[in-house]
Amino acid sequence: MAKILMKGTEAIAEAAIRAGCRFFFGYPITPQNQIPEYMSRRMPQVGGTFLQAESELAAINMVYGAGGCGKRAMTSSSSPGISLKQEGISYIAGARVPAVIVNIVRAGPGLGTIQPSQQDYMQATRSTGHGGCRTVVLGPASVQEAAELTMEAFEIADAYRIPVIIIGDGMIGQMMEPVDFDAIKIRKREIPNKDWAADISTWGKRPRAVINSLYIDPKVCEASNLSWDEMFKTVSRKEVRHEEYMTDDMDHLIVAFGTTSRICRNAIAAAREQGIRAGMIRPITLSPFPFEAIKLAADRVKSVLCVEMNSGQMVEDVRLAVNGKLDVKFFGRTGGMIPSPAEILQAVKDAGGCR
Amino acid sequence: MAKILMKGTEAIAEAAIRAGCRFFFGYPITPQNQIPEYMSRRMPQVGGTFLQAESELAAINMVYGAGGCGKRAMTSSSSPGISLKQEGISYIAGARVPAVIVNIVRAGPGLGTIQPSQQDYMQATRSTGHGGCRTVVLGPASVQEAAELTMEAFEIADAYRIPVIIIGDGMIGQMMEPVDFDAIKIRKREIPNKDWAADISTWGKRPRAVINSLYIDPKVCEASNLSWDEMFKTVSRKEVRHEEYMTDDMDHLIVAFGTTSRICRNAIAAAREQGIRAGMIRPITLSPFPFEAIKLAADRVKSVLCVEMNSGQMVEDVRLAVNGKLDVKFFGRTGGMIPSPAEILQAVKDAGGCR
Amino acid sequence: MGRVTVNEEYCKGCGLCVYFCPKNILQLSKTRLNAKGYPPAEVIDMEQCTGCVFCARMCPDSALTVEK
Amino acid sequence: MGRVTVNEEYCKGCGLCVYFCPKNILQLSKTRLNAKGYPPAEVIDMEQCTGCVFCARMCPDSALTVEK
Amino acid sequence: MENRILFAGFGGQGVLSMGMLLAYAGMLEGKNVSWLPSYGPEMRGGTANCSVIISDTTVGSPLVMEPMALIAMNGPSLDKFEQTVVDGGLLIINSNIVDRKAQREDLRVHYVPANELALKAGNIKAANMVMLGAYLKNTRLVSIESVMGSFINVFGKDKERFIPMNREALKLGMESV
Amino acid sequence: MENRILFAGFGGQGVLSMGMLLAYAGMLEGKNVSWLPSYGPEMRGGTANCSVIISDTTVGSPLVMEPMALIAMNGPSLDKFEQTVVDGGLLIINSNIVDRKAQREDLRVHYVPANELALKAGNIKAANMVMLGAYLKNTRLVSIESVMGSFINVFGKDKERFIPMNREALKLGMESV
Amino acid sequence: MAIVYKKSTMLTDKPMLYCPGCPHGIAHRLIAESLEELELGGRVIGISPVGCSAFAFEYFACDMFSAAHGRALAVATGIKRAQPDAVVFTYQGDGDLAAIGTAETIHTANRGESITTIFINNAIYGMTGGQMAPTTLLGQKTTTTPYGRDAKRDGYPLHISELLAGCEGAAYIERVAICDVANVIKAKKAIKKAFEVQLAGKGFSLVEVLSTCGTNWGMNPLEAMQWLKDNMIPVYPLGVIKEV
Amino acid sequence: MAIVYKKSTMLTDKPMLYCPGCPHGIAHRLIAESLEELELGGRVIGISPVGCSAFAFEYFACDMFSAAHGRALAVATGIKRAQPDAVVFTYQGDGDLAAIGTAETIHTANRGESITTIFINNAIYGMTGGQMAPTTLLGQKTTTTPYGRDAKRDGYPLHISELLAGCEGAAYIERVAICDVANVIKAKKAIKKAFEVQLAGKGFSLVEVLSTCGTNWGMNPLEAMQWLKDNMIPVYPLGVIKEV
Ligand SMILES: Cc1ncc(C[n+]2csc(CCOP(=O)(O)OP(=O)(O)O)c2C)c(N)n1
Ligand SMILES: Cc1ncc(C[n+]2csc(CCOP(=O)(O)OP(=O)(O)O)c2C)c(N)n1
Ligand code: SF4
Ligand code: SF4
Ligand code: SF4
Ligand code: SF4
Ligand code: SF4
Ligand code: SF4
Ligand SMILES: [Mg+2]
Ligand SMILES: [Mg+2]
Repeated sequence: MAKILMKGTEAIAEAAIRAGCRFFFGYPITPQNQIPEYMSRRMPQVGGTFLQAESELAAINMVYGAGGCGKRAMTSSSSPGISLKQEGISYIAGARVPAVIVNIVRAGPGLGTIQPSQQDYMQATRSTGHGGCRTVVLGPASVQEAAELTMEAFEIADAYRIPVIIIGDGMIGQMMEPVDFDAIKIRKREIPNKDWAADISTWGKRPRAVINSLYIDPKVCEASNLSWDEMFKTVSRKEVRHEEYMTDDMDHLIVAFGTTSRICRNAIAAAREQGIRAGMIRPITLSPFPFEAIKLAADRVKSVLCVEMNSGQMVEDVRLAVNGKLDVKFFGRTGGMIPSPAEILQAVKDAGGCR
Repeated sequence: MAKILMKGTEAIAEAAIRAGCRFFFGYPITPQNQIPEYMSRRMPQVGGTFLQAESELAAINMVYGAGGCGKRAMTSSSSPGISLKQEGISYIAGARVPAVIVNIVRAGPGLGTIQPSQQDYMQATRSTGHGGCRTVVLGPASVQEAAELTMEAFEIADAYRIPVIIIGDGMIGQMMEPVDFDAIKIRKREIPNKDWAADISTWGKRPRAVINSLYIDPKVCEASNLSWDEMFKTVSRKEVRHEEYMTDDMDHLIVAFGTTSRICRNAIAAAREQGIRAGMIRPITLSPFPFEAIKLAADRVKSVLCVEMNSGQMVEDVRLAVNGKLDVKFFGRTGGMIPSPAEILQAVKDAGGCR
Repeated sequence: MGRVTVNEEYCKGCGLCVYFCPKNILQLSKTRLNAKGYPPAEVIDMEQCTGCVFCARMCPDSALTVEK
Repeated sequence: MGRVTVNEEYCKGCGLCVYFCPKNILQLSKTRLNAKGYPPAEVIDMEQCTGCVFCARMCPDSALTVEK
Repeated sequence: MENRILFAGFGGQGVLSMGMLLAYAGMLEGKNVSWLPSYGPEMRGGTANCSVIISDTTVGSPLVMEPMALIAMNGPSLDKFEQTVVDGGLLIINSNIVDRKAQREDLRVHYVPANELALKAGNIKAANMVMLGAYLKNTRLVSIESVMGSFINVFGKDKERFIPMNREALKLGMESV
Repeated sequence: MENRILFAGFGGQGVLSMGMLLAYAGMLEGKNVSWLPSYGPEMRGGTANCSVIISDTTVGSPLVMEPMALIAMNGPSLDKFEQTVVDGGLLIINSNIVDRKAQREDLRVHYVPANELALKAGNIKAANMVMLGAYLKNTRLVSIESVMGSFINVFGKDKERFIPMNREALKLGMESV
Repeated sequence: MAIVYKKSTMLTDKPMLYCPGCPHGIAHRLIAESLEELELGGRVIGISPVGCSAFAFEYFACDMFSAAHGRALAVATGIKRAQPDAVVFTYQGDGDLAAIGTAETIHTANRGESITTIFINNAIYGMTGGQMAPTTLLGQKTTTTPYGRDAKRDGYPLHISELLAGCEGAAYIERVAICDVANVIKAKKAIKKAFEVQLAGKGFSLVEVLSTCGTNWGMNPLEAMQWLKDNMIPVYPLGVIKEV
Repeated sequence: MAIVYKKSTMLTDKPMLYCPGCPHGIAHRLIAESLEELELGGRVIGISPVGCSAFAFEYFACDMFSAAHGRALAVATGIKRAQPDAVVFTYQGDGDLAAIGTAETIHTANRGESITTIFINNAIYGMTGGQMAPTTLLGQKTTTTPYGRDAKRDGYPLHISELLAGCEGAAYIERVAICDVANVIKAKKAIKKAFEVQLAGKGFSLVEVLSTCGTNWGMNPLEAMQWLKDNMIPVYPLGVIKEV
């Protein structure tokens, strides 16, 4: 198939369907409405289910239900709606149900604005609900990558029985870029047999399914948590991804993810025109985070700058990676404001002590 | 008044009333039910309002309503219920409404168990809802301190117009210890005039009140976020609190908060009996975090161990404080299991390379 | 008998007043757009206005003042 | 005519079977407690049992088996 | 000196209030005290226990994992906690309910027919007071007066009339060891 | 070479689809492209714009903050964006709606009576095509064929019958500058 | 000549950010006029929802709160409990009140809070671009029911006002429509009445206002009003649903 | 002699963690027996709520989900959509279904999901220690209404079954009581009927089971059943509320 011009949101929806997702439960919220809208058109065509839930809470719990039956299920929302899903995501994690959750982040706090933001980094990477489970968080930077990572998300979710969060912002959600689905080659993972699922077609051939996160005995609860931690260690070993951009000869490291990294590319181009050798590491998996790559890079640069569309959240991960070797500087815009290449260039100069 | 033997939950409730809280909106959940129950008995006696909401979502939004009228208002819950309040807390933060939220943490994820845990550290300190606002988080370690910090919480909330979270676990919630309310001396802060509040008694003497977090213009939204960050810098300067225990001559630093720190005291006693000079820094404000104190301490010890009732969350803050100077070791129990002094002692020895 | 004034800053040219005026004496401007790009409502024949306030009752933008 | 067996492991000594037996032939043990500390139900006079199943229908813990 | 005591039994045997009385009495005598109940759905399952600490110094962990004294009101509690008692610790068993003997030989063990003595005092529900009496006789940690002085605080004003009977039970417990 | 174009006007003037046509055409010609609309409640306020990038290399920021060309369909858009155009950039103004002249003197400015020409082509709604034509004549960034080849993709099969009229509008636009 | 009609003093000067011809503006006016006529001025606290009317806090000339989607009545409860003498109203759309906010709506009514709710039922999610609402009609096409609302998949048009009438705390519930002058006058009466019920402390009052959304229905404002008459009123009959 | 009554095969061997005499166990039995009689075995998927019956997933011998508090019907919807041939039931208390879960309850009914709900109304929050439920009676003392439920402060006993009857997708709603043998037999019939309605694909079915909570009411199991008869039934009358 040829390339088609698609919005990020539409590409995510189409990619989900191509990944075999047949159950989508959503609730409208800008700037991700094209996902449910696309699903409402397409799902009937592929024999799948689109259902507009009465709320984000209902939607995430419907995902829990369908996912617990062994089906590939998904929901999408944006910041306030994702806050409402926190309890449900925690239940999904606790019950080890695979699920994919898309967050096209807007600016906040509160109702804020629908303009682009990366303000939900901490929420996504640190605390998807109570319970302290770290989940997998993917941060695409282009529409093509949004499609690709969506397909990856379903593989990862099934392979490890973990909720996977795809995080983007209004820019990636609303912009159109060419997408070539045929070019997507996702790594096939070993997906364990779903004999834990409440699938009536396999009744009798498996133990009784109990999709559950309630443990009366803390010993059992701890064991379940430890097995989560163990699983997540494997995820951290096998699934970390990042992209390097002009890092070979760099003196100044920028760390940025998602659309912000696109603006940083422009800033890097401008920097290099001025003879400043800037380069970038772009975490693709925000969780697990590419600590190692950044640590290694930090050894050979003069400055590290983290650029985000928030007040400085990923900067903590970068600091944890750099571990005191260098000061990590931060530049960010918040509230839906988008940093300009010029601002970022200035920040690189300031961080690196260049004039 | 003499000392009285009280549960932590009851002490929090009574302290809130003494701090002038007259509006409590709650929803039952173990292990914090004594808070709403106490309030349901006491509020009518002091002319206050206790209302059992239809859900945690409703409760937090009622707090937003009453708080936005300039009243001291509070809600309490436990982990899953706190997840449900995430959106509401974000709105409260965005609209700069003072509020106090108690989280008597249970173990999870999901429904988990009601046994003690500190699993919501990240959620509380990093992402109270979408939007990335850091709020104030207080972690008492005794019933007396629970009372004291509750009274402080209302002061801080009003002084900075910020939601304040009191975080405890089932142990501190359920245990009884002597409380002496007369002994509580809270620092009085300058509390700005509440002329932002929707108080009908002051209509006409102030600008029209708009309690709001919606901004159509990202510039305004950014300005609001920046003013939050500015405010939080002040909070970080003025409100950080920690306690040091046997740190004068210590070789081995333990960092622990809440009830875990109590168990660490026993471990430290046992360590010292064996000639191991262990000491402890106990963050009282988990956010803002006592980075400076830990950084200074790290300069003069041989090992740093963070002990938590979770899989390792505060350890990130400790690592950020230590900033690469030493390896930060971690010991924790999860899922409602409580670490024993002996285990902690062993962890201190392992961390410090003692035999 | 009646007099209607249009506050053009508020008017969005929705046409509701035009349709609901029983005297049919309102129209949307065929020549002008306001600052927001809308053709504002205009009175064609003020003489006939009865001051019945139908127009103002239907105006979503409180753009009309009626005198009588 | 009927025979009732009590599974003492399940019985919690709630007394519902005792109360609802129309023949009044059940009682809670006055001498024994089961492993959980409850006095289990006992049949006093099996002869009179009609097998009406009232007892079992009221038992929350499915502790009773009735034969007829 | 930190005294760590564990009270355990069936729900309904007054295990929690027995511990609370002791803690209250400790507080009245100016000591540092804490009382921590088990809580949660396992209580519906029938067992309950509480950790009490009475100390001259600040109380560390409120959870008693290695009790210096175990008051076992029923068999499951003895089974569960006997091994956790510190070497040479105190073990008081309600011999009316528990039909086995202690397995450990290093402990100071007392078998108290608490239900019987409580009945003698006037109400089988006062078995907990009997056990507490036995404990106090052994340790003299707080005075009878302090315990009885805490009664209303723990049980409420409307239970005042039960004080004499409870005092009697406490006394019978003290005498039994 | 990265071409950054900003299309701006009232909602309903076809600003978004005009940009989308250009992006689509760029893609058909094998270029790297991106299209980013303004979105949100301000659209209800009446204005809309979109950023289009057509590039030989990978597209960096999809947001055009400093356009190389600004297509201004109405006055507020000209007011808002004129100053952001790069030095010596291109500015195309719909002179049927905008009643002022450009303020900057360094820009290449064209005044296109787009509504008029669109009416001439058959429908005032094709004013956007007229403007696009004017832009293409100036830059030759993509061919008319590519633009018209994108038409169905952007507007849908059922709008096919409007192709000739739109082609005519595009042509009139090209001729107008 | 005297002024017989001018913009209500209970509205601010701010131009409203609604589409041309959107009845939200009319409903705002009716509320403002009612408050003005009842001379409630400084006693009023309003709550705007999330929906097209999210910016209502900019339009009403009284103290206002902006509530999270669906939670307006919880916020209102907090306010009313804090200030029993305040006149408290919420303004909510069908998505806000009858979907995500269902629990808050029912329980506030059931508690009989003396709060007035103006419920704008336009059978669609306006703000987010025309998705199905709980009140969307069967067969109606929206951006999430592209083939028309199907009862099997999407459920039935929800009659939330009728459900609320089953709550003991609900004192007054009426359904009106903004589709012509006569009905607008009736709507105004109902809204004023609802505030009077609140003032009398009788309990919860709600006026359901059938409205249009020309933009998302794909019609001009007039066509939309006609569509409302032809299609919505038969499903959602007008009149007093409950009065105690 | 033949066995005329034994523990249902649709129940596991696990002893139930309810208080002595708690009707949750009886309701479990009735569900299990109905499923067994209808020979639904491997087709059944149940959802346990948060409440005293949170552990129901350990008791029913079919596939089970444990849902978050109030979300059982959303989970059930996800399951039913994923497996339309499955027989799906939720088991929920009054707090779960009629307080925090109100929105899910109403909308699932309104969508007419072919799901069966067994709704245990014991007029209290059992699990958490006896707080007020939406169904708590006026004047009833609970740990959060220590002076008795007061309509002014706490609202009225919520008749959620009656409200649900107003949802078009609800096919069958009946209220029964566990208070004596005759009523238990009726309850069993209603529960079985509810599953039959589901099997016929008619829509949403719900049986409200008036129950006791001796522990939190402060009564023994028998006294509690009498209290139910004397106090609850007058407020919550028994019988079929809706049947289509
Ligand atoms: C928690 C949350 N979910 C979803 C949204 C997105 N949202 C904004 S308005 C709206 C629906 C508006 O519809 P309605 O209430 O009918 O009001 P209308 O715009 O039609 O007047 C939604 C879903 C949000 N802001 N917050
Ligand atoms: C989100 C959330 N809120 C609150 C709770 C605490 N909680 C557990 S059970 C329950 C209420 C139980 O009452 P009900 O549904 O009537 O069931 P019952 O125990 O009476 O059978 C509550 C509030 C929880 N687990 N999760
Ligand atoms: S007042 Fe009546 S007659 Fe006059 S313009 Fe308005 S609607 Fe027409
Ligand atoms: S009704 Fe109002 S906004 Fe609409 S055209 Fe008339 S004056 Fe203008
Ligand atoms: S079967 Fe009937 S008669 Fe026999 S014990 Fe049971 S209730 Fe009594
Ligand atoms: S009804 Fe069942 S549990 Fe209760 S006493 Fe009888 S056999 Fe035992
Ligand atoms: S989208 Fe619909 S409801 Fe919203 S302002 Fe426009 S017409 Fe009104
Ligand atoms: S608390 Fe009440 S509802 Fe829960 S198991 Fe006990 S009696 Fe049953
Ligand atoms: Mg609507
Ligand atoms: Mg209940």
